[in-house]
Amino acid sequence: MRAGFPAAWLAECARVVAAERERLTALDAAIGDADHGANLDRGFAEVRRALAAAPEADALVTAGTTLIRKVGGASGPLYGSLLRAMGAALGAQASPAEFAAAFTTGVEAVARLGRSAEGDKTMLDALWPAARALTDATGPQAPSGLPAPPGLSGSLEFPEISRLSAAEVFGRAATAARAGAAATVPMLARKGRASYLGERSVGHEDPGAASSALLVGALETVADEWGGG
Amino acid sequence: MRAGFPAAWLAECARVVAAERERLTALDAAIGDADHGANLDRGFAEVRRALAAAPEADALVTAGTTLIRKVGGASGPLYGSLLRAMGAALGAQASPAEFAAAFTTGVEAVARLGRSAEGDKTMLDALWPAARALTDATGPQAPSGLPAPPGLSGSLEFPEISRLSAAEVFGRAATAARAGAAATVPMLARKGRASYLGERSVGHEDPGAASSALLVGALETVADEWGGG
Amino acid sequence: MKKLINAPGSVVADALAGMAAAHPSLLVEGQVVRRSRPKEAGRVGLVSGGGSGHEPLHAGFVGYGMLDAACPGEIFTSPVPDQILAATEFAERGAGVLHIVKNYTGDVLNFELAAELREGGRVASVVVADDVAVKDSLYTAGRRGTGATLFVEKVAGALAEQGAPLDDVRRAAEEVGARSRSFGVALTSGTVPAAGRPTFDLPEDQVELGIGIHGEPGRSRRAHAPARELAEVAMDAVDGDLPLRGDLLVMVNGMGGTPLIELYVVFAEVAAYVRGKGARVARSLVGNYVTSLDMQGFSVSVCQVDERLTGLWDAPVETPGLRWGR
Amino acid sequence: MKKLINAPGSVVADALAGMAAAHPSLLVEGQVVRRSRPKEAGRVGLVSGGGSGHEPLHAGFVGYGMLDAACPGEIFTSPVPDQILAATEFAERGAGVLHIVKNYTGDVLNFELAAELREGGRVASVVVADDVAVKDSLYTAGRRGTGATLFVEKVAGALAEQGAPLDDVRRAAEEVGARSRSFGVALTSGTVPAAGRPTFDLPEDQVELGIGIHGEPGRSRRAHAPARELAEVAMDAVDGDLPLRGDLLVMVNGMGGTPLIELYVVFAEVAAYVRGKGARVARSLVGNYVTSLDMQGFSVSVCQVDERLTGLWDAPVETPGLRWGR
Ligand SMILES: Nc1ncnc2c1ncn2[C@@H]1O[C@H](COP(=O)(O)OP(=O)(O)O)[C@@H](O)[C@H]1O
Ligand SMILES: Nc1ncnc2c1ncn2[C@@H]1O[C@H](COP(=O)(O)OP(=O)(O)O)[C@@H](O)[C@H]1O
Ligand SMILES: [Mg+2]
Ligand SMILES: [Mg+2]
Ligand SMILES: [Mg+2]
Ligand SMILES: [Mg+2]
Repeated sequence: MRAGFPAAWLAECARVVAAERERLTALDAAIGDADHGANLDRGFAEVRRALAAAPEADALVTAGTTLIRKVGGASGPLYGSLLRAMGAALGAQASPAEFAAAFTTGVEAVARLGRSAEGDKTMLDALWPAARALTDATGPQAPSGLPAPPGLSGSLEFPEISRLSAAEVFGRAATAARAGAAATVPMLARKGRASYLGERSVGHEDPGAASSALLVGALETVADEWGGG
Repeated sequence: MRAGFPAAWLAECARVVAAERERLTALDAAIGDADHGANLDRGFAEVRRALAAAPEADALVTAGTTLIRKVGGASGPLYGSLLRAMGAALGAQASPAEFAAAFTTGVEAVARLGRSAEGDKTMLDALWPAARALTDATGPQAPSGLPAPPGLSGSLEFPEISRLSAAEVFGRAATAARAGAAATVPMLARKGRASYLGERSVGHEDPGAASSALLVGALETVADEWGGG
Repeated sequence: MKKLINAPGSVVADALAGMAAAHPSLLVEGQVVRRSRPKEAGRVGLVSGGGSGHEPLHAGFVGYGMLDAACPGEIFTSPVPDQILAATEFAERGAGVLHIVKNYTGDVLNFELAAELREGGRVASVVVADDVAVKDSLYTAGRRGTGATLFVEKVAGALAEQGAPLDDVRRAAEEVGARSRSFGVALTSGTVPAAGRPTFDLPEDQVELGIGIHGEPGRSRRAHAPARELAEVAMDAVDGDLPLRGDLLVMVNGMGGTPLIELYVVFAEVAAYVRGKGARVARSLVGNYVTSLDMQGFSVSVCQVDERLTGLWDAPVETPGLRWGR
Repeated sequence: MKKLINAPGSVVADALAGMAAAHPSLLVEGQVVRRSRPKEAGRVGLVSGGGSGHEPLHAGFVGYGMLDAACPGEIFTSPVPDQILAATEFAERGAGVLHIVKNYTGDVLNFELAAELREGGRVASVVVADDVAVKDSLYTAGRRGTGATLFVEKVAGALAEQGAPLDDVRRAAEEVGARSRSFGVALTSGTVPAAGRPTFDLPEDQVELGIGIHGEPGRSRRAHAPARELAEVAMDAVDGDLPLRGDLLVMVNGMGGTPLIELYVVFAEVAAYVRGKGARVARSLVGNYVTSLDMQGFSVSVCQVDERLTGLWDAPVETPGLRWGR
């Protein structure tokens, strides 16, 4: 991973969140309180400012702290914790498998803070499948259950060793996240505001799962920035 | 005039006000406060009850007092004064001309209480033309500017003497009242709530003028009840 | 338009039953709302009233330091003389009674008729006509009584509580009225329950300027604009009629359907306007006080106060709608 | 949907500027609203906060006898830890600070994070979860905090003012929460300024049952009905969860767009319901206190009070939103 990759990813997150702001708010209007798009857009605009102000700092930690400090709501601390935990776990240089592990650490932080699990109809329903897809695509068994060649496990970089390109790895994660988000539609919400609706939460996509799919999708969009070393 | 004529008129007023309640309220919604139909309907329902409870009393005075005591708003005291003054001026027996004079006395009472005049865009714009039409149709010059035959002036009853039937006299009054109400449409209001609208009061019929036209129209409807003696 | 009512015909009676149940300090009898503990004998009594639909005005201002009794009429319909008379009889504590009347033909006529019926009692009357949207003229019904009615009731109430004689209370009431101006802006029409639909239609991008408090349309219509501009329109109208200077009592009043957060936004602009004119917000009130059913919008009322009036404004008051000092 | 605002993004800041201009008793700094005169040293401090759009909650309850500081977030978005921390630091008068938190994931998380950041200060926390529309369960986000938050803030505030230690204040706050239940009904959706259109569509003949205070749709929908029936639905839900008995503190709260006259109509029905259950309305509140922007509708909140809680409820309070006894 190039050192600039996290910053590139976060910039793309800011772009896509701004572009999809209305859709996210509309999803939140249906089963929440109609502010998810506004919250994230405000938050990632702040992230952009914070990164520009402190280009030297760890981009993920800075972004996470910014979200925690500026967004409020449920998604602020949750996405903030995701990025902070991920940043703390990720070295300046990282292999694909290390990236996957760091992402997973971030998702665990969300689950811990949110006291929530897959199936609760939250962002975790997109984040967990993405974490698993990343791990699977970069781990010893990657790409498809075949044993990884000895000595070629996760500590090396995509372009040289892995049988999957960065674009392919992030593409699988993005697909998994989108499928996970879509799978929230029939779920009965147990966490977040949608849980207040009981049965009426069924039939709607969770806004946080939708935004998570966007953030993971952003990884795929900026896969070119992954770099070689 | 039969002794029962005022009561018959008032019963018809109650009926027609109830039937036209929505239209009166809609007129008041345009340039007032959307309650004229409700006010009059409530008032005349009370009048009906009051007359049923005290059939011996002077119907017009009872009705007027009831409107003053039960309606509120501008129209309650104004119509109440109309009927009370009219009742006080009218004997149990009355000639057409006496009826016209009593009606005129009632209209004067409205103008006095309301400190208003024809052309202010109020009920007076229907009531004054009606009063004049009644006077004209029953007076010495009736029916059409020809001198009344000597000795045949207003102290005698319609059926025997007057060249106009009760239906004709009241028909003229009703026509005059309706024309007067219609003539309020282009007027700029100087009294009542419509005056608050300034130029925007132009182009709407005054609700009180419309209800006055209904009450005068009710005279024509019950003209058969006028009786012979 | 949905409403929380049982039936259009029973709204006023039902709401008064609710007031009675909620406020042991009030008694409701025959559509008269009065203090459950009459004020000290020898003090001037204060009676106001008018159509319902303006809550908390007037019944919510019955209590120590304001009214002795209020007579609410039907929705937007002034009370009837019998009601006013009953309220006046209750309010008489041996020093006469002041009628505080908003300037509407119906209110003026019915209070006049009631005062005539009240033989042998001293009744004075003040007519409030503070709405600058209506041009004043001898030949018209004149200006409407709107937000300043609250100012008049508060100041006159404080003075009455202190034992001032009827003439002084009336004069102070008149003075407050003369020093006050108001202007209202509507974003939506209200709906009279008996009518069942909005009194007027207002497109999504238009507002009404110069509205009163009976759901009536205003003097003119304009494009909707930021709060700053609408506040400026209202304040220009007020300032144009009675230039802002010195200490001001300023109320930003909601028309009934506008939430407090928006009224505070407007107040910020009004306060800035006042400062810009070199005047000072000495006292203020922000909230739904003189309403027009569920209409959305605001009115601003301004009273030029001196030390004496500020003192009377600050005097203790204990009513459901306004309370401080006890 | 028209609003009296300057721009969707500045509503909260503009409204806070208006609050500051209107209430010299408040200071607004960095989206924290605090008393301009801190309470006596050695007293427990009280901080609450949450998304904006619920005015007067919470900033309108800052003042003697209630909160020391409030941290309003963006519309319907909980405040951020920095804000809460700043409010907590201000509220610390040497006896610790109680956080009063409405039970929403966002509020709970942000207050938790703030408490963690507050090293070396004693912070206790009470989570209010009074809304019976949501079935309580270990596996869900649990019940929402709604109207009873006002009860908690008032009672805890009175106790803190009397000098009770942090543990006692927290316990009393928890007790009030445990004794309180609420249920809400919406006639219309509210409109979040940034969203620009109503959060949900509700046909002209339908109402939402079991709504919260964030403009969210309710648990179910039914045909609109007379106030009596809707009050009964709400009270059945409350009574089914915590049977009504003894002395009750009862609030009929407007959601922001419902005028007072309708709230009194509802209160009359609620009071009749309470009497019918053999319980007693010992204290009551009718008005727009815990709102959801411009939503039309009401919620009813009930707290089973004893002599001690009634005494704390009656204790003097001086805030923009609630005032008596001084
Ligand atoms: N306990 C939780 N665990 C994980 N995610 C959660 C939890 N609670 C809420 N969320 C996520 O947060 C999203 C809502 O975010 P947002 O609308 O910004 O905040 P708020 O609910 O405070 O308005 C939900 O759609 C859901 O995905
Ligand atoms: N000063 C006045 N003189 C004569 N008629 C008047 C006067 N003021 C109002 N009116 C009449 O009363 C009508 C309104 O009656 P209504 O709606 O029942 O009372 P309110 O105006 O109090 O709501 C007006 O349309 C007008 O015809
Ligand atoms: Mg949300
Ligand atoms: Mg009218
Ligand atoms: Mg009226
Ligand atoms: Mg939110």
